Amino acid sequence: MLRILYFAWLRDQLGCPGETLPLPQGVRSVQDLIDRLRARGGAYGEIFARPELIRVAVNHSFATVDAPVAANDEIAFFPPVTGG
Amino acid sequence: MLRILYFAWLRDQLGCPGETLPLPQGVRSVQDLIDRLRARGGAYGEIFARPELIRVAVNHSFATVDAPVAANDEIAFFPPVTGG
Amino acid sequence: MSCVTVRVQADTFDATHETALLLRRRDDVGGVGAFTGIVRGGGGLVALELEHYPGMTESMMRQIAESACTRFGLTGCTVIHRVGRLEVGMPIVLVLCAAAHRKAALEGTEFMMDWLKTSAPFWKREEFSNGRSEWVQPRAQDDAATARWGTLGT
Amino acid sequence: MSCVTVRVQADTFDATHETALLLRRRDDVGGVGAFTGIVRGGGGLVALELEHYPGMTESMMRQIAESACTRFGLTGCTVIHRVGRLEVGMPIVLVLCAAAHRKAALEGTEFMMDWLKTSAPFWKREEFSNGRSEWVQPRAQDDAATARWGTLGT
Repeated sequence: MLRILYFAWLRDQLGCPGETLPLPQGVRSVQDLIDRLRARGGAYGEIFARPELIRVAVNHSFATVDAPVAANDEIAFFPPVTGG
Repeated sequence: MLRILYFAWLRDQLGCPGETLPLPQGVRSVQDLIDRLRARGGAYGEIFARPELIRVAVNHSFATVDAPVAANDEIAFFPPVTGG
Repeated sequence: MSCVTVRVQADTFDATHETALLLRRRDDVGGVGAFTGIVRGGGGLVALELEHYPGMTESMMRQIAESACTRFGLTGCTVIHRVGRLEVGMPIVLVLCAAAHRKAALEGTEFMMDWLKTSAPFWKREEFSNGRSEWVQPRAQDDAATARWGTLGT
Repeated sequence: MSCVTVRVQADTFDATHETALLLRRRDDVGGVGAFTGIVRGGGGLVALELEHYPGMTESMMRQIAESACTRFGLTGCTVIHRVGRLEVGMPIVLVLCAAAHRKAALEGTEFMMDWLKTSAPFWKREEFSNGRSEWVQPRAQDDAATARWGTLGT
């Protein structure tokens, strides 16, 4: 199963900390996943239409939108970090 | 009275932490004082013949050999510092 | 061998104690550089709420710390980052870098703070005295500070 | 208004406690930079004996600290330097610089350490395991490190 996580204002706006789902057919990259999430419309449509606001991690490492996505991966979407 | 202080290996070699004496006649600068101390010979002669090894402070501020010296000043001679 | 300690916790930390741990059973440390981040007030700020990505946070903090050890020849380093609600004046983050000489210890500390600011998955929400609350925006100067170190890789 | 604390003492110090003092009754501090100097071993070194020039030491430490506060806009800084016999692994000196931002806090710490090394009248004698004892020679690289800051004047 694919695990998707949302942090900070993404989670607030989506009203959801994450979800677990089977790898959707045809999804091979982070960009493919972003396109599927955007297609849901509503808050998902708004957020995933503006990928410049979002950072992505695949299995705990920062990734770009062309990174491959496989079944059982953990994909996290979040805004630029502000710790320290 | 003039106060003269010696620190670190200067004090060790001179065998004396300092002395109090009236301002010697004709002493107007640190260089004049160095010349007098050197003229004592022995360990004084050796140390004050090599002013490049010595740093000087007049009344708690670093000074150069041309700094003026007055009665009641505190003059300290010591090697380059190695704290911190 | 250098020793890396990485922790994410709600509680505060004790720099004196953490420094002593970096010196234990070693005689090759000449200095320990440190930075403690503090919740700075102003503009009616009351507190920060710090959120993080468990698992990835520790992994990134360890990568940053190990990279600093290699790059600056540190004998050890420690990073502790707090999460949860932290009021103005409270410590948020502690970085300690131990080395034979002060230059490496202090440069290592700068390096770790710069990378933490831009690469460890923490997010801050500001809570103001009028009840308003908002997520902190990243600062361009933090990216610039990190960029001068090149890449993180060890 | 910035707050300067300068001390010469035989006893050890507590960085956590001294940091808390720099934060007391202030809400404008975003970070505290710190450096702790340690007696580094090697070559059979057992201990250092630290001597100083009472009166001038405190005066120079205060000048250095006030200069750092002005130059880096620090909200406060603390310098504590130990004297007497200090064994390998023991802390010698603590510098703390508090500021609104980390860059000023860490640069202020570097600045103070560089000036302390070359301008505060302390001298170290090394004591070795074979009974030998000798005065530490100054290092040219310390003069070079200080020279990059120009003059001390505030």
